[in-house]
Amino acid sequence: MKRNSILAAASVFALISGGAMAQETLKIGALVTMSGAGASWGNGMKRAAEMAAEDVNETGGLDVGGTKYMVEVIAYDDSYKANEAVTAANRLVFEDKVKYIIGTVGSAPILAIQPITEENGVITMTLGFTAQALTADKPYTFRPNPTTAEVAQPQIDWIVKTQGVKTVGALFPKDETGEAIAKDLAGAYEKAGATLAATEFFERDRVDFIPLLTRIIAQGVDAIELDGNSPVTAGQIVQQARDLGFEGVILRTGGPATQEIVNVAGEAATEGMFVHSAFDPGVESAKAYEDRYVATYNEPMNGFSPFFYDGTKMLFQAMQDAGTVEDTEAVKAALEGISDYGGILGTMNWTGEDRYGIAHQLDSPFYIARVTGGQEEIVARCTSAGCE
Amino acid sequence: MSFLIAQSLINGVILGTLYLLMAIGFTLAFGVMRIVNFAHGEFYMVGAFCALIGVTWLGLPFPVTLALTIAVAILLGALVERVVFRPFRNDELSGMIASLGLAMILQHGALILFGPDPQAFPALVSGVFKWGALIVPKSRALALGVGIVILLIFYIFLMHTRHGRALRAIVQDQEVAAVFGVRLEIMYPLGLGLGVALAAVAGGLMAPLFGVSPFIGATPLLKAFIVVILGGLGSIPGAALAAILLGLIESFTSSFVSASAADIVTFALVIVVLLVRPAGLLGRAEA
Amino acid sequence: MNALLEISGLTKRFGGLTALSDVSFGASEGAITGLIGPNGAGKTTCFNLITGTLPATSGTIRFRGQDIGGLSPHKVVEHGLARTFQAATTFPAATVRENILRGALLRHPLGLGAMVFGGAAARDAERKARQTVDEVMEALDLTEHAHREAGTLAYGHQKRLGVAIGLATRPGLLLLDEPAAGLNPDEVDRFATMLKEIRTRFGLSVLIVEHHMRLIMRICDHIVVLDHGEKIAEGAPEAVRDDPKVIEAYLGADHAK
Amino acid sequence: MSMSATSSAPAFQPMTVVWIAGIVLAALIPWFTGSVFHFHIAIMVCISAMATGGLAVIAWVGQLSLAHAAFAGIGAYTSVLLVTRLDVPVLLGLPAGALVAGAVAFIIGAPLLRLRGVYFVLITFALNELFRLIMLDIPEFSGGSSGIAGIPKISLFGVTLSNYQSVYPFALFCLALVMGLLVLIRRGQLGRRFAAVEENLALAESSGIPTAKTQTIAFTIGSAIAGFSGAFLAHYVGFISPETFGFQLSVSYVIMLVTGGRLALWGPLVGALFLTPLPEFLRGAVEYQHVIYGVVLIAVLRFLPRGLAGLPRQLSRKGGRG
Repeated sequence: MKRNSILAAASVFALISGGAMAQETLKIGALVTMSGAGASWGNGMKRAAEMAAEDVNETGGLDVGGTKYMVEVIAYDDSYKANEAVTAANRLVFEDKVKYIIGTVGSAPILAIQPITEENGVITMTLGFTAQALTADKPYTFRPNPTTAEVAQPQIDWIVKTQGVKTVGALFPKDETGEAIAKDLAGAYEKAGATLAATEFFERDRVDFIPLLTRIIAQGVDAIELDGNSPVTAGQIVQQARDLGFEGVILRTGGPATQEIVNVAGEAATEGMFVHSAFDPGVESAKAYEDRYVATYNEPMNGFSPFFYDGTKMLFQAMQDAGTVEDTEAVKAALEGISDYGGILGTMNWTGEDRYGIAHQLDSPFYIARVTGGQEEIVARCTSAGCE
Repeated sequence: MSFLIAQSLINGVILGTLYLLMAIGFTLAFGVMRIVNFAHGEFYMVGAFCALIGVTWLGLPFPVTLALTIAVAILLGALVERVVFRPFRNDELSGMIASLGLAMILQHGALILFGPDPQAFPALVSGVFKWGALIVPKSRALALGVGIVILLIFYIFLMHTRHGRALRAIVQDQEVAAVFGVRLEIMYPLGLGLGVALAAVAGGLMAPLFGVSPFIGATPLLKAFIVVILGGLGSIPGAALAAILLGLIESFTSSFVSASAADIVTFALVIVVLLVRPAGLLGRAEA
Repeated sequence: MNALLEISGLTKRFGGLTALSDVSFGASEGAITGLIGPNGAGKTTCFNLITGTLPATSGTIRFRGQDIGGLSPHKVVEHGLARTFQAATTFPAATVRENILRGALLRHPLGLGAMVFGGAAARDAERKARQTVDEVMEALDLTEHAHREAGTLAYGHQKRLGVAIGLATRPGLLLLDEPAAGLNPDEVDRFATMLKEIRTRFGLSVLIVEHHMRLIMRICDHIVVLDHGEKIAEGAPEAVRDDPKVIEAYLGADHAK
Repeated sequence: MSMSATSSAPAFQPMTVVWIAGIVLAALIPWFTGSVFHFHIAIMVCISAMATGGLAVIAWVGQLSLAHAAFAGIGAYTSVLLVTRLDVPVLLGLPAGALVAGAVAFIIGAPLLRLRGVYFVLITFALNELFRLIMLDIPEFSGGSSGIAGIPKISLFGVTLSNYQSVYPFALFCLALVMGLLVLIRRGQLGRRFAAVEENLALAESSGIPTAKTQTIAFTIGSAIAGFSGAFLAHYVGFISPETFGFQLSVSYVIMLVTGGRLALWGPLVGALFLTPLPEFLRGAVEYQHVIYGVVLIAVLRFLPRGLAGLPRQLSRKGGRG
């Protein structure tokens, strides 16, 4: 209570004096998955927020309307579960009084916390792939990373054209994300002139895919699609498909996870695999971010992390543009107003009006890469218009 | 179609053998100590990490690593028996609940130590064996071969050594075994240690196939559960039969119907067996 | 004497094994009937069939002229046949008084509503049941232990409490399963005296399985002998004791050891 | 043993008074602090305590159910479907959830309850998995893996309980009803039968207690309470999916019950009260949270077999002897 009154006083004071510096703390929530299978993503998101905070703190704080804010990231685990996400969201919103949340990782958790965050005007930046996360009546939710719906079509067009792929098989986890992606991909392949001939759904914990792959391969598919699977699962599918002697194309048209897939499947099995990548190591800022991530946390960088670094930075810019950290309505409007943002991955814009009814979906450049010796090698550069 | 049937048969048998490795340790722990060990899957995970550390960090050859994994697991099992399970010897329910706690400690302990990300495990072999259209990946053939050897060694131990006979005696009738001079103080830790070692060796064997992370224990635990219920708690021949059966059911329903059908079928089967023959296919009826 | 319990052609097979084969006998009103035989003769199986714990393969069990075969144990008790157990004879976590009360309430049944919400009917039932409890406790000399937890009682007292619980259900026939096993000679004597007392006091008939021969010979009016699941003799104690078939069964069993 | 107290003890022992006073004080905490978040935690405590209370009723006949989350799920889906598809008021949806969960338990109870000990645990474990898998396979009812979002909030006679401060009194009221039922069962003849079945099944049967029926009654009541708590949870959180009611939730109820005291009347409440807010005290140690849970669970089993609710009694006994 006390802190808030000081905060309010400080901002009033700042307005009047127009520039005299006071120091305050800005709390940002990170409601991500830190235990269980989604933890790779969650850590990538949390650390992105932490590094963005570190950046502004190093320069003495985030300057909003003449007040310097030291940014503090408060991280809670949701274990990828809706119930725990709700408790954490309550804690963040009512106890820690945060106005901005980076999270959640999962689709179910974001749907579960939106009643709280939207009602209280808390801006959330979620990874959740569900189409329901972004709708016109949820104006405070943003998705700073492209989903399959955004990136699949151009990449599939390119693959079908250059690799002569006609029939494709795919395995999807039996969950929200898997089912949504399966639908998107089936449409995209058809549009590109190929067919998603064989699809299989499986329980999320499954580790043995040999029977399913046996059936898919027996149908004589040219390619196996990995999109929609967690990095570990994708790696296991690659390895087991190659074990079964599958020699066709393996591709992943969404969800950056190459490093983890190579970790699980090994370099030999992943050789020649085509992957979606949002990350061009040729772009200096992107490479610098990866190096910094690895140096700081001593773990390989999760592919989604840069988006949330940029997303957090965009949020900071929106606060500065709006001149407030308290009035999230103004911050939201400012955030929506950001265009051609120069992020570490390239130029970013908001899109999604057509698809979701609200332009809260990030649009950014992406690439098709071929895996060689366990490393990505960019073979085509894409925008939502197409790949070359 | 006949190709698919033959291939499903092979897949099923391989899978069944791997399940058996998990299930036999589980059923042994129950037979000897009357503990339904919900932490059994976590010992699989521990074994996989042991193998990972041995092969990638210490650079040891795989067979040496497996031997070390077994040794570590037996010690760990004996320790766990002493610290966690011993107080609940005559209380099946409390022992089982304690194992839930143990599972949480092990899994999240591994999470703290190793982080959530899957770890790279170098492939030991690559390529496939081919007979016409039939395919067996060499990596699986290797796991199958080593698994069978370990099961055989375990069988010989159980049937033809003094301690093995003592363990079997306890499974048959604890009181009678004690009367005939079987020292429970030694056999309990040994029984759990061996059970844990079998889970750990399964983890080590399957690490190259299925990867390593703190969360890999859940699936093998579930499979062990199913196998052991179908086969009868405490029955080793029952476990063998049920493991192969489960492998075949999963392989065939996955190949011919769908993966989720396989899961529903197996759980429905578990419930039917429990209702109709709670002692399992080959288990002894409880008095 | 009237036959209170009539058993005829009772047979029980477990798979291929015949535990009890075509056994017929009766227990008379007011009498103490002994059921004896070497280990594995089928005595406990016979008990379990009579009380409904196990279903019979064939044969009839009539109590007071009514067929009670196939009834579940709690129904059999309602008809007036109570039993005790060899081991685990009590509710260990409850007091002695509470143990007996759990048996006594059988005669004061309540609907589910009254069982949960109480009310006058429930209070009345409990009050009446408590009278039975006091009476039974006194008869079996347990009054001084009324408030002790059953699990903390001495072994002999636990066995006696087991009888008390059965007695509290107000049975016409009490089936005792080795009530003297594990008792010292003094306790056995005391038990014999007590049993005769409660028989008179509660107008009881008794069917008793017991290995303790001296006790059997002393208290029984009538004895049935089983061996290998078949009835080999029946009659007054003296007659049975001198029956060559009985001697052979027991001596044979002794030789086998 | 607290069970035996049913017969001879006066209606309110000093211990009971202490418990009630403590619990009432704890219930007032959110009003003292005024924190919205504390209201949320308090509501979650109420929901968990109700569910665990249901599990306790089943435990009173000596059975440990790992299908408790599934029954909570049946209640949740029943209420949500009635409210969203048939426009039934939430106030009727909640008891309907209890009713359907209880009815399912009643139907499947008889064959299940023939199994005892670990076998019952295993079959309920399998049932919970089967429930989850089947629900995932019928998305037209369950929403499949994406679940059902935007579930209407609880409303009483046309007044929607839109904020936590207004939900909490209702949650307390529901919890009081559940605990009241538990007290009645425990102190009445049914509780006596439960205790008899728990302590010695064979003797209970041959003392004239219909043990199969008694166990089915306990399973039905306990599962109905679970259904009620699940329905409450659904309307409070506003989102459910089959994964919400998985094995983990069943295990967390078991942990609360065991920690509170498996056979103690106040055990479920004490367990929920201790474990639900525990993560808030472990804020600095998110990673260690589950390890601490595991250690607490094993330590309670080992050193406090009567659970936290039995702690004062255990202490006083030790003090008396020493």
